[in-house]
Amino acid sequence: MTAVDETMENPEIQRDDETAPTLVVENLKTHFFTRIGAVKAVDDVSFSVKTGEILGLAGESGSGKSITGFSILGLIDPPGRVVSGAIRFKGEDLVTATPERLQDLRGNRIAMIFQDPMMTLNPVLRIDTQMIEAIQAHRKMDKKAARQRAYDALEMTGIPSPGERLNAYPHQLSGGMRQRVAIAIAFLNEPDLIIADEPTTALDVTIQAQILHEAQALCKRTGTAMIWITHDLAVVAGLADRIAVMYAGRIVETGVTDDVIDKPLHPYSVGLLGSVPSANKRGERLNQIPGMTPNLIGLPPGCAFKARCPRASDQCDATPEVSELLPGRKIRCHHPHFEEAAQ
Amino acid sequence: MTEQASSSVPLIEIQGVSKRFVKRLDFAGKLARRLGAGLEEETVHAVDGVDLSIAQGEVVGLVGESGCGKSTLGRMVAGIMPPSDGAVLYKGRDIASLSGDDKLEATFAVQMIFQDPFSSLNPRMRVEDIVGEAPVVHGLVSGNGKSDYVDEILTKVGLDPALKRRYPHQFSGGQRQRIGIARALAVKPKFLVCDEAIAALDVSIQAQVINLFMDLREEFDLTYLFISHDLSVVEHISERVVIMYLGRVVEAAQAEALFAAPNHPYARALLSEVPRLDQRKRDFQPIKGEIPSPLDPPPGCHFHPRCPQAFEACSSARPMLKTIAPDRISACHLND
Amino acid sequence: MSTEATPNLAGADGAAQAAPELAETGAVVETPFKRFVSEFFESRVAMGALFTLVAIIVAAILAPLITPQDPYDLGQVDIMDGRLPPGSEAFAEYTMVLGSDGAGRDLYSAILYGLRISLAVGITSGLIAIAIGMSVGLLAAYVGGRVEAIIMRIVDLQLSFPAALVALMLVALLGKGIDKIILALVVAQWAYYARTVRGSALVERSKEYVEAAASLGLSHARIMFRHILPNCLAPLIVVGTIQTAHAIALEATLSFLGVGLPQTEPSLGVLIANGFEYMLSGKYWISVFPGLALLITIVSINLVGDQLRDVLNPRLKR
Amino acid sequence: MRNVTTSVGCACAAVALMAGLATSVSAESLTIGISAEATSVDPHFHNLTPNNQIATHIFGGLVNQDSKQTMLPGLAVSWKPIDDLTWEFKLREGVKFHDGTDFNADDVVCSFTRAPDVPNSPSSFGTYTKGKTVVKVDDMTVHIKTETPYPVMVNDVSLIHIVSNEKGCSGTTEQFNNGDVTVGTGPYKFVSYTPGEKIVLTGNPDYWGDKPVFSDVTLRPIKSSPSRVAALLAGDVDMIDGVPTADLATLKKNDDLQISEGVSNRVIYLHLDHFRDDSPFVKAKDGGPIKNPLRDAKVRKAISMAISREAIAERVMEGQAIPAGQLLPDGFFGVSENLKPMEYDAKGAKALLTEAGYPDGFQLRIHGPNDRYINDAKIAEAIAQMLTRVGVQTDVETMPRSVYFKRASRGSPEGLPEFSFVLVGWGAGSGEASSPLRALLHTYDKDRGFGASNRGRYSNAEVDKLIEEALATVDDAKRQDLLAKATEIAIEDGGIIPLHYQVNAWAAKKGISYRARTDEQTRAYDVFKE
Amino acid sequence: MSEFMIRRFFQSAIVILAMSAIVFFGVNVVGDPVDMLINPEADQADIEATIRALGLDRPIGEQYLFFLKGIWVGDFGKSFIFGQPALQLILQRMPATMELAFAALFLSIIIGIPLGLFAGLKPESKVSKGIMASSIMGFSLPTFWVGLMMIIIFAVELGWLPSTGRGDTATFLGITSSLFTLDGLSHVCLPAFNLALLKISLVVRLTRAGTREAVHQDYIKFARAKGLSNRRIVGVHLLKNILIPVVTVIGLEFGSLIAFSVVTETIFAWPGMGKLLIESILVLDRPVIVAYLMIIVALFVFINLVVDIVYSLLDPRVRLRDQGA
Repeated sequence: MTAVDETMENPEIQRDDETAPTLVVENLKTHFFTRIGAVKAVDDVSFSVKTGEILGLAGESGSGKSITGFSILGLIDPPGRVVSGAIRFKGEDLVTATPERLQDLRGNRIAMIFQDPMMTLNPVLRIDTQMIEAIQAHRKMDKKAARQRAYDALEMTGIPSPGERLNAYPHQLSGGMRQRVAIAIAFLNEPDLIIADEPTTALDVTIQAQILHEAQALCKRTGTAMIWITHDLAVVAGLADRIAVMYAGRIVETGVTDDVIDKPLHPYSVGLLGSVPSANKRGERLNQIPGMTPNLIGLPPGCAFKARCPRASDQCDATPEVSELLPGRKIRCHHPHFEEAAQ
Repeated sequence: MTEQASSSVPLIEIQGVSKRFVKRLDFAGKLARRLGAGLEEETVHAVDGVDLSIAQGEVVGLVGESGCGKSTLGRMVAGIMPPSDGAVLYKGRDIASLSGDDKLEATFAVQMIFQDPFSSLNPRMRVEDIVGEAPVVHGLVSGNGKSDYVDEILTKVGLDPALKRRYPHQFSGGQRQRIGIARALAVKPKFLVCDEAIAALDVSIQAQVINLFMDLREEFDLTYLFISHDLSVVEHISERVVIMYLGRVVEAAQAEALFAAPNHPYARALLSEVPRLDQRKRDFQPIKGEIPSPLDPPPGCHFHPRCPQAFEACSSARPMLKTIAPDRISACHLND
Repeated sequence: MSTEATPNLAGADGAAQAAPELAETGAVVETPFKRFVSEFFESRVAMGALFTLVAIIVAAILAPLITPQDPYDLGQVDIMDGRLPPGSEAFAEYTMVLGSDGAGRDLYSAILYGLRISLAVGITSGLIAIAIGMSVGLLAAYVGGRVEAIIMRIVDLQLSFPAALVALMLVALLGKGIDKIILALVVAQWAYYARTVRGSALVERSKEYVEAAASLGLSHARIMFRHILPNCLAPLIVVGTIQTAHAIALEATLSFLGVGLPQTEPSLGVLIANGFEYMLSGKYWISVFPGLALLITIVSINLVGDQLRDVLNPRLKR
Repeated sequence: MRNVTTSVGCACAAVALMAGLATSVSAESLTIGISAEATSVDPHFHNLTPNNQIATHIFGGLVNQDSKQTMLPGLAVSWKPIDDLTWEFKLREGVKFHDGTDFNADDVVCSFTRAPDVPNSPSSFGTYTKGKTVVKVDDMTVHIKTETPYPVMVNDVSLIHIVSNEKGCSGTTEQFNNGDVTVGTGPYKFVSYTPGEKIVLTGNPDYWGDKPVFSDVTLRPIKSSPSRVAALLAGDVDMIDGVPTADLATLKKNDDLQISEGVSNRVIYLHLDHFRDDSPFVKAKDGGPIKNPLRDAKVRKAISMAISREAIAERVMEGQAIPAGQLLPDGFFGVSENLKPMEYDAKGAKALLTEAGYPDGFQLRIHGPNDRYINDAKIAEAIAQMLTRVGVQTDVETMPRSVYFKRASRGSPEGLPEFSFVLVGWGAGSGEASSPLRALLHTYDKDRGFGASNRGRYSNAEVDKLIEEALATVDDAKRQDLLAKATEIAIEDGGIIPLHYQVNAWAAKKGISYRARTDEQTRAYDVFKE
Repeated sequence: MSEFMIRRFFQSAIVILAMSAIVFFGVNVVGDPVDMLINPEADQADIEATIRALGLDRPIGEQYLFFLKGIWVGDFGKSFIFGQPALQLILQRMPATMELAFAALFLSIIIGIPLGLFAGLKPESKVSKGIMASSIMGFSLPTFWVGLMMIIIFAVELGWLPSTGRGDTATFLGITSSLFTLDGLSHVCLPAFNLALLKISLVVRLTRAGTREAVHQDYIKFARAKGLSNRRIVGVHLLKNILIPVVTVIGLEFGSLIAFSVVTETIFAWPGMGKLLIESILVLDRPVIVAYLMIIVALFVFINLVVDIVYSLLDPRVRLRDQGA
């Protein structure tokens, strides 16, 4: 119970309570209707992000974390679509918004950074073209002013000699540089929310550190909320305010970063953290999770982690509901590691 | 070769190995240069004079960022790529000089596990052929014995032999990586070069494969060269760690010692910037600058433009690898 | 030079992950062939085209059994039967359901026999051209360097030279006859295949499974033909179907230019070219029926080819 | 997207409508779609029918050939042999060239000098001027002398076009083509020549004969037959030549059109291998070797009997052919009145074959061109059908003439005719039987220029003697008999097997008619308004 | 760039030389031009005189060397049947062919790209399927057949357009072409469309394939994430990327347009060099055949060069270097 009290008194949560969340996702379901059946890529996902907050959305491949990000922006292509749920951005439901409204919000109020910097910039257009068009798509601004703004945005991301970069084509830049450009584009219109989809996965360690540094600083400075999608818990551990762990289309655990990493409640989170080499003793066998990620088609009812879970019981044949075991810690499990966490 | 000899001679020894990728000018190019087109032959020094010896049973981690030449080095060790300079010795004999059965033995002895579990398996071949082809072609097993042999190997890497009639795309990434390992094991290797072998896998699967590597090592007395950009993995599995930067070794030492106190400024930067679970809400203080192009590496110490401690000598003279402590070498002018 | 970790884990396209995951559960065991077949038949148009094509091929093979006349036996062809409209009675007392051509051939028989020749010419030339182009393209991609440069220059030269013109020159040089037409079409086509195969072989060659094969001590020939080649077949099949259709149309054009196949053993192309002069005369059937036969054949080959392209193209896979 | 296509379509249609309005047809203009294009306007360059037909518009010879190739006074008003070796031509008075200069004997002399000697001419007119010396007697009289008696003098002279002494004689072919020296005395004046596209002429009001009907004449080469017909139907041309047999019946039914037909001087015939015992394309019934049966006159006759010329004329040629029994149709000089086309008699043919020792027939291959004569390939096929019916199992090989003629003339390894049984045609440019007799049936004699096209190497001393005698006989009546006699012997002997004479057809818009010519030429001067 | 140019120059020279030998010896195997040229009534002496005049009596090797010498000074020999320099004959007719080919190219682009784009963006729609089906028809039927059909429909039956021939020409900016007059345009419509038919199909397919591939690319998704309008995404981001392969292929196919014009020009009595070639082949006018083919090869080399340059302009990733190996 002491743990609960501590959490309650967490100053960050206090602050969050005062401001309305930038984004609230409620019971989002995004399914893909393929030849061999419906894929429930996102299945009943709820979370929220507050102003200035960085939410780490962690999960392994196929867990639906990227699809969640694309669903928010309304960028799900057939055969996929948002089946149900609500995505409230500053109170406005994006699921029911018109395409025009979504287009207006995209890149303006909500921006996105993609995983592979080599692929996200159009190879045949110069950087300035790609930046200026992003500005002019949302506000009336002459080319010169827009260019200046682009210049400023590049400078902000710490790119050396931004003027030269503006005149360059993407292939003339290194991966890290391109990702900085993508970040600059995301910040161009001072959005309220940025969805970053594994933006550092493809980068080298030293470059990743630079990007993390810039992203962190920018969010702090502009107060932009951010959803940082990643498979690497170590990255979000150092970056995010809160973490949501996804597994097989569902969020299995959410909570403040420190809590989730230090005292994971869901057996999957426990296993995942245990798999990281640094959490183990050098040279010894790692604490692996047995088995494989389940197939999302024809997933039997109940907890998707059941087959790999050391704590599974017959009870797990029923889909666990989201419960807020501790304040600010929601979890989807019949047998959480509650005792350990509480200690 | 006697048992005695093999224990004293390192299993694999790399002597002054370099790899250059040269784009030569052809006749037209030379003519253009003569006409003042300012063309030069482009040379990429992917690997630049690397020495390394690996003893039987050792696990060596090779770490570095893109363009540092670690994969090229791995391929040269595995015999896929011939070195431009220097020699790769297997049990003390230059692989390039071998022929016939000796060559085959050396070929089999060193096998490679690749990074991409998709492209490293031939999509048009069944698992049993992927694993069983080479042993049958080289007569390690008879055509009739292939099926049993494949079953045996698959079981060892933790795959259900019942699946051997399937094609690679019918497996998950982790399973595919196991098939790749089975393929290598099928020729009874002594030495495995693992080139980012787990980088493409999910965290939970990574742990499984790392465990598999450790199990196999025990069972077959395997030696590993473990190439990775992921320091935590290398730290976990390796006994000795070699750090490369732009084609050169900058520091090599026993893993514990190195991770405890890296000597080379690059090693320090690299180690400090690895995201770690135990570092929360940290303020990232990255080293500045980009990794230079291997086409045009900086003179002297390749790291000097980014090095916070660089001084004059760094930009002119190449720092030599020096033994700075027992079993520990580093190439930095600060050690002079 | 090192390839760093670029794990393509969280695919943006959720469904992209579906197929392998489906397979790994063991719920559905699909061989590539079965999966290919089921994907192929997703399109009803393609299915129809395939059946049409099969029907055409069967009809062509069975031609001697299902036609009233052997149009190649001059003893059975009578010019007194020439240019009869569809449904007329021939001297030899059978009905010419599609009418007859200028020489008195029953068009129905002639079309089926002509299909045999056209398909034989198209397919044979295609297969030979594929065999040559494949080997050359594979060699170029695998060996690289100077060999590749020389091969590709020859390919460029050949490609820059229009197929129709090449065929025309060759037939003019060598004279008429099926073998010569086939040779001409092979010469006109091989370079397309060489280019196609080289393109995909270059991609395949850089894949790690080729390195793996090399590190297992397998021979170059084995790596080229057993490992790389099967992976280059998909685009080859696609180009092949389209080129085969093209070869049939090209043969018709050559006949029109007077350098095609022999008059007395007409292919579809020769029939069309011969009927061409009757187009204004109201004797539409002489040209229109062979034309329709050609159209249906080529359209169905192409529809099949299109579907093959869609099914085999991994980048369009859903 | 659809908008774009539609607008493209609209643009094309709009252009079409406006263009349609723009071309208002002048009553005096005539556009003819011709099947064969002239290679030059130079009347002495390349002795080729399309070239000659252009030349007759602009220039004209001392003697003109009318539509039936009868010799009519041209620039010469009269001619006569004054002895065995000399012909006298009286020239027409008051004729002016298109540039206004007068025509006189100097023009004739210089034209005869230039004609055989045009640089780069692939087929020179030397054939007609050889052995002849043209002498100016006075301004209006010339004498042409030969070394031996030369009966076909007038025919030869009619083929040499007269150009102006001042301009044409010193002009180059190029200058003719661009109009610099293209002045003649003909009914039409040269306006322009665009190779491959058109030749434009304008009427010569000062022509010495009947004034030309049309003031503007355009000759447009349209090689593809269906396109030519379509151009006529679409109204782009007023008249076409070489109406394809396939369309004739339909066009005849079209009330807006008028068809003119006329038999030509071209006979389609078959050569048979007379000179080899082992002929390459004759085989025994079982495919084995056989002693050449074509050397047997009975076999040759049987083959001729087995061919239904009526069927070919009616079915293959759709009426555009007349069954032939000799070398030239009736009415031409030197034809025999005794020779009739061989009656079709399949039974008789079989009987003859049996008699000759081939009761089961043999194998034969017929070779023919596929782009030279009207329906040539189809004729070959029809013959093969007919011969196969009587047991001579015949297959067909046709090829473009570019390949065909060399092989037919000297394609064997020894440089001899390669084929055993060939389909060919012969048009007598001079309009008399001496031409085919000399070239096709006289024994091959390279040095004396006999039998140049004797691809079967037929040789009959009697025929040779008669031909040579006829060629030295200036007296027309006597020569006529000699030629007829030679023809009779050669044809009866099966030297060649004549099949049919081509009938050429012209189609024109209602209101225009064409006087069909036997020499297959298309001349605006022979076009009439009704 | 300069290195690229020099390499190209050498390659072209070798290609042209090789071609000249192949073509020269090739056409010499076919038949005997004398049979085509000489009047049948000519005797042996005339024939031999002609053979001598044309230089055909000399050994073939000698003829070839003589021919090479001629090329060095720009002389491709004189046409047998026209008696004019072969080069001049071809160049005379080149504008007609070029304007036809350009018109066809233009048609294939303005029709093919929009249709292909549509079919690629909406692959499931009925219209797209219709487009694709028609595009198959486009290269299923022989050109000559379609050509005559078009004449029958548009000239004979409907009377909208002239059936054959080239229309009036006008000179504009120093270029004489029938594209500058109404009459000329009306004449060029049908043959250009006939010639373009195959290429339209090709462009439709290429554009569609490119579009279908490009729409799945990250940069398109990123452009959408930037909130750009569809018009800009398709018109700039997508189009500029798919244009690269399309332009390359169209450029390379320009040569085949010229080659296929052989058939179209014959059907439409278009006074171009294709018609000249086919007629020259039929009568074995060797100098013209050889000169034509060599010009074509040179043209191709030139087109390839232009294509590569345009390619580098369109795709900044490509620098004109190292095309050799």
